[in-house]
Amino acid sequence: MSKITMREAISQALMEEMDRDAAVFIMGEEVGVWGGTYAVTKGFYDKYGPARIKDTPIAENAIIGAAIGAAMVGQRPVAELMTINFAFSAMDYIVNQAAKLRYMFGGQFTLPLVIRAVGGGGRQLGATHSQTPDAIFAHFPGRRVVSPGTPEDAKGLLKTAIRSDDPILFIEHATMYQVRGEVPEGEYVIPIGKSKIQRAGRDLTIITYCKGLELSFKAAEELSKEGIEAEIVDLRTLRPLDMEPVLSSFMKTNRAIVVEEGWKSFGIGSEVASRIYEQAFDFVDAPILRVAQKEVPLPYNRTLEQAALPQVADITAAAREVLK
Amino acid sequence: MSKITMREAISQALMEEMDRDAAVFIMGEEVGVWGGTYAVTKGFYDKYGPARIKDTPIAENAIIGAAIGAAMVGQRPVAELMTINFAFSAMDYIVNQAAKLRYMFGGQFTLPLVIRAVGGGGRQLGATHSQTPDAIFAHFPGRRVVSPGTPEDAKGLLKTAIRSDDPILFIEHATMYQVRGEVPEGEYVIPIGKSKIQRAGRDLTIITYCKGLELSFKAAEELSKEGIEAEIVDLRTLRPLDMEPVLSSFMKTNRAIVVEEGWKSFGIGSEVASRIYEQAFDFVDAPILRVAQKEVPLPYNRTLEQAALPQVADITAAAREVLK
Amino acid sequence: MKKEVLLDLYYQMVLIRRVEERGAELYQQGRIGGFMHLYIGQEAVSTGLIAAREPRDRVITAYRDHGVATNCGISAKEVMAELLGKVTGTSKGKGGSMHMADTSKNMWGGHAIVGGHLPIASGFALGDQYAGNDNVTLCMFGDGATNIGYFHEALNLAKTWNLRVLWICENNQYGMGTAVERASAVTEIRQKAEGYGMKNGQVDGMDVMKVYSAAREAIDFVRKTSQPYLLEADTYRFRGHSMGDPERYRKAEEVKQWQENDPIGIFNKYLLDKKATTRKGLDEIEARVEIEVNQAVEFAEASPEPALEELFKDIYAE
Amino acid sequence: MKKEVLLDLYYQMVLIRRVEERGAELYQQGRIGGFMHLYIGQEAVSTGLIAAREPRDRVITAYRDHGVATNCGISAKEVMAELLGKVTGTSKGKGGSMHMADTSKNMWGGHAIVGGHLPIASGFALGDQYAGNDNVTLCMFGDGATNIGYFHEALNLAKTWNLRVLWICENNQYGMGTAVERASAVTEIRQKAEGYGMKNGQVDGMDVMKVYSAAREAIDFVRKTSQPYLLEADTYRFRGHSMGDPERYRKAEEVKQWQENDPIGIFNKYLLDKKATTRKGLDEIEARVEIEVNQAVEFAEASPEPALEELFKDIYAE
Ligand SMILES: Cc1ncc(C[n+]2csc(CCOP(=O)(O)OP(=O)(O)O)c2C)c(N)n1
Ligand SMILES: Cc1ncc(C[n+]2csc(CCOP(=O)(O)OP(=O)(O)O)c2C)c(N)n1
Ligand SMILES: [Mg+2]
Ligand SMILES: [Mg+2]
Repeated sequence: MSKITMREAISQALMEEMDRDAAVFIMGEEVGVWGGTYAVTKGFYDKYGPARIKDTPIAENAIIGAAIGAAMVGQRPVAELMTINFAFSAMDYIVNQAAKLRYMFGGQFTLPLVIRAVGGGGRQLGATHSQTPDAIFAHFPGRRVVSPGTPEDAKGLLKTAIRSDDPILFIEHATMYQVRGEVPEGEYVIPIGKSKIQRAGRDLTIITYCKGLELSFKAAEELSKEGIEAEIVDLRTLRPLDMEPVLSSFMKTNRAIVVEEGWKSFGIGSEVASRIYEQAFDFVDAPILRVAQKEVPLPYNRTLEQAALPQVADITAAAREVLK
Repeated sequence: MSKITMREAISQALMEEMDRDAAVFIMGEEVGVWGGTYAVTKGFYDKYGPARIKDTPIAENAIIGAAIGAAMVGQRPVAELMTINFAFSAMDYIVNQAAKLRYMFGGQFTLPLVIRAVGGGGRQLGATHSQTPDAIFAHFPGRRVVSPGTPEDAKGLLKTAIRSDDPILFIEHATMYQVRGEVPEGEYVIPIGKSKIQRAGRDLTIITYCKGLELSFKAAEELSKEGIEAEIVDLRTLRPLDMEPVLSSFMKTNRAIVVEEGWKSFGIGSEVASRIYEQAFDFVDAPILRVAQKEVPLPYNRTLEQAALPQVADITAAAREVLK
Repeated sequence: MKKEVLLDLYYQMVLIRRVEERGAELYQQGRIGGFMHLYIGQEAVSTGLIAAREPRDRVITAYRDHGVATNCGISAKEVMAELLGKVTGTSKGKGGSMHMADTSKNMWGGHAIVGGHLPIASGFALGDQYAGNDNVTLCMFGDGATNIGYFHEALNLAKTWNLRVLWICENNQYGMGTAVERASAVTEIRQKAEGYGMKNGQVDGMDVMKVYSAAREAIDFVRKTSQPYLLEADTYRFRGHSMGDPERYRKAEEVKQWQENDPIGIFNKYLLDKKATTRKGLDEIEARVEIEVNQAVEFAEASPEPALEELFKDIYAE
Repeated sequence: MKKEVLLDLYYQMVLIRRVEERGAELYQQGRIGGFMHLYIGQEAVSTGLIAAREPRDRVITAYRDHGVATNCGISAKEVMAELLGKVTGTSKGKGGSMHMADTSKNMWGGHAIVGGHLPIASGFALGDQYAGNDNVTLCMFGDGATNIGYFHEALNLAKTWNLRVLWICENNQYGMGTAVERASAVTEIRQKAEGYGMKNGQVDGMDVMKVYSAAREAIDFVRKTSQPYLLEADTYRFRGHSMGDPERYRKAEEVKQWQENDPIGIFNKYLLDKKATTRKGLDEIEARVEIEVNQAVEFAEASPEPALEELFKDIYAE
């Protein structure tokens, strides 16, 4: 095992898959000469050249639309949305075209497409540039949604995504590129659609993913000092949701909170909580609580923005509450 | 009271508000010369002329974007999306611009905009043209979402929406324009953000809205024959959700199902169920069940399409299940 | 052009017409659901265009796709079966009228989001460019579709990246009920290509021979120069936008005038004038088509509905 | 033009420069967050343009908006306070660098979704047309923004509906790190107007006097004819795209060359040549600006943060 950053993990996954398969190429705004707005593809342009690292016009529909077309005819594009906020400028391609074309034509072709997009708040970018709207993409069948919380998972899941014959939305978090974590030496892949227990515990289950994982780890440490041991289940994939580890953990702890960065209403927590109630009703000892973003557009001012975003203290408070 | 169709109710609301306030105008594809694809604005072009009934190019971003601009400078546009499926082609305007502009600029202006959109499956229009993606719009703060289930509500809520100084997405259902219902004589308005008990009952609570209401009424009748009396709460507004009537009904029945036409995961039902558990945990006697669309893109074939859509029989089955 | 080829073009145009006339009947009887958009009146465009392509050239179009489907070699049987929602249809009954495809024949589908398939067409050409071949993508769309942003992004990308796309705008004078000049800043759609420095041309879309030559030239240009080209074909739909169009937006007279310009009639006359065939020869084609359409309907009716499990198939490959 | 007016233009340009230089320092000190895009190098465009408008004409622009804000009459204090996220800022600290507005001065905001404000600009003009006045909307955007569909839909609507919008493309040669010719089918952005049959022109964006005249003419045209107009201003940003741009995409030499064309330098020389003022007169303006900027920073620093309740305010009017 070696310790690398999330940025390095994603970068390695892209490079390894590009080296492995000539059909893989990258397209998006500033992925080439600039080196990627988050420096994920730094050095790629020099290594692979303009044919495989394609700087695009600012035209999100053309980016995702053309990537869909290229995928339909046999290539394996990795299309990058500079941020997930610009997914709304290409929404039809993400929720209609990518997700439904194969089905509508009776399965005549595959659509091996990865859309990478970085989301998340906390950097004072204002309301239109700070969103974590993952839940809305997970709402639509036909396209998987992956959002890793550790470098190990990011690398293994992205590699699997690139090898998949189906469209996948791969969501990263803007404030996590420097997060470090152990990554196995050599080649490895991680299956999409599997949740994972990232921390063992016995008193309550924290279900989360992506940025929520970072916050939940910190919360778990604090809770541990109080003698509360939280088990953390990382969803990793939002569609399809893998409830198995969630349920087995919950049947042990009987108490749960769901932590996500996005807005609470119609979010990830509502779905996860509903499923727990449906599938493990007799094990519920307390209402499942959801820790999420306040229902406001995110403001620029740092204090206000932080007040709107879920914090470690919100998680510990919710944990204590469900244990009451 | 007089009995009119949903189409007439919506049409009346539009006309009354246009007559009342010269700032109100309508824009959208085929709203004018054609008379509205669903004939809702039939006759409007002749009555009000091209300045107030604006046929637009096929350019959803321009339609909603320009309506936003006109609203910001003091007009009161009612912009029509031919179907809600085309909302994805104007998504940024719906979830970013309309919902956040006022906030981002510290409340300097109002944005009195109504976006009318018709959704729903069941007419064999194929995967991209049959969606009920209401939940994803409700996810975003900053813009209200209304979706009526009766002519009375449609008329009263639409009139309120047009008078509101805030942006509102008003969702209708393509198969409900012929639904008839009693409507009060003369002027009336109905407040946005209020759920309503549409049928009194004692054994279980059915929470639903729009098309789900029609299905739930039928289910309730059948259940009634078995001696089961369902209370039906119509959400009417999806953002903000008014839980008060839901909770008071539930505290009486202790059992609930949520009925919606859209996909189950990350849908309306997950949010409503989660809130009931959070807010009325001690009153829950059985897991709350969700009746919704199967998680597939909707196919053209009628049998398959109907198999994917929620049916009356699914509701009665769920009702019996929660009463077990 | 050889006689057989000419007669085959005629056959194709008549086939489109009769398949759709029958389709319209079945629709009226409630046996076809959803939206159905007839191509009647526009047959010369797709027929001339697709005759000019090589089989390796890809075709993609909008929802008005029955004719494009049969022109690409999809059988009337499969088209009819799809209309009836049968598992033997082009798309296993999952797509319906608006979504017919057979990628083995390089027909990449009808698409129902207006303009939505244009960036995808750029993507086909991108995939071909990446693969190193010189296939051309033929992308058809309506006049109304040129007002949506998708058009702009797709054309800009194609020109900037030297993608081999022939853009064919079927200017049938209306997008639903909206006349071109009520929705578009310019009424000659070809002029829009100027904004991209893109080569362009215009052709009489009622004359299959003219369409064929123009398309041939344009495809050659695209293949050789690796530059996109926008071809505008002026045409007219004789029927409503889709089944159940109140047609309040145009005068019966205007329709009649265009109908006198029937592309089948024009070509019929051309063939007789050129002595490519006789009236009897043309009648034989009509008769052949009638049999084919009857068989297609029989086939479609006899075909099974998709099994219920099909609902959950084809969503993902894995 | 009167001397005072000329000197005021100079003052405005220097004010933009100094406000931003100070802003950059504060950003480097971590006292400003988010993205900040400097206008330095492009001052002549906004200054000349806005000087040519009537106060009733509306202005809307992208995220590179500090200069536009002060040109519209928003005080340096309010700009600085917004940068520091204070309640006294243009947008109560909720918008930040990219979202400054004061609708009472007809400055309708910086907007951060590229091209996203263009349809909104058409909407302003639509609102004014509906109200029956002849206000002109001035909509500014970058070269990169002309490749997104929003541009296309907005321009098409404006031309088709005779909306009074002056479209001003600030062609600063790059959209982030992508040179115009790598992203756009045509490198003269004005050519895109041809696709809409829209009147258009080009102007040297480094020369405030030229911008002023071109804008004046264009605004007159728009107001009188009720037709939109696309004006391309060639310019250059002297700094990175935003704070923290690695600037791998352009050569230091290229930057240097453009910097020799400094719009403030050019105008400075013009004023002296025309004897509109003396070197001392210009120094006085510099000194006045310095005081104003210092006061702005003091004001911003002394201003309170928005109260926590502000988080939930301004979402809805009702
Ligand atoms: C994005 C989008 N907006 C609206 C529609 C509804 N619609 C379907 S066809 C059509 C008219 C298209 O006109 P045109 O492109 O000229 O093609 P034609 O029907 O004339 O062949 C419209 C508005 C749609 N399918 N997609
Ligand atoms: C829809 C959208 N896509 C991408 C971005 C990210 N982005 C911000 S500025 C920018 C470059 C814009 O270039 P240009 O329009 O030339 O303006 P300039 O910065 O040169 O003034 C990009 C790609 C965005 N904000 N919005
Ligand atoms: Mg048309
Ligand atoms: Mg630029």
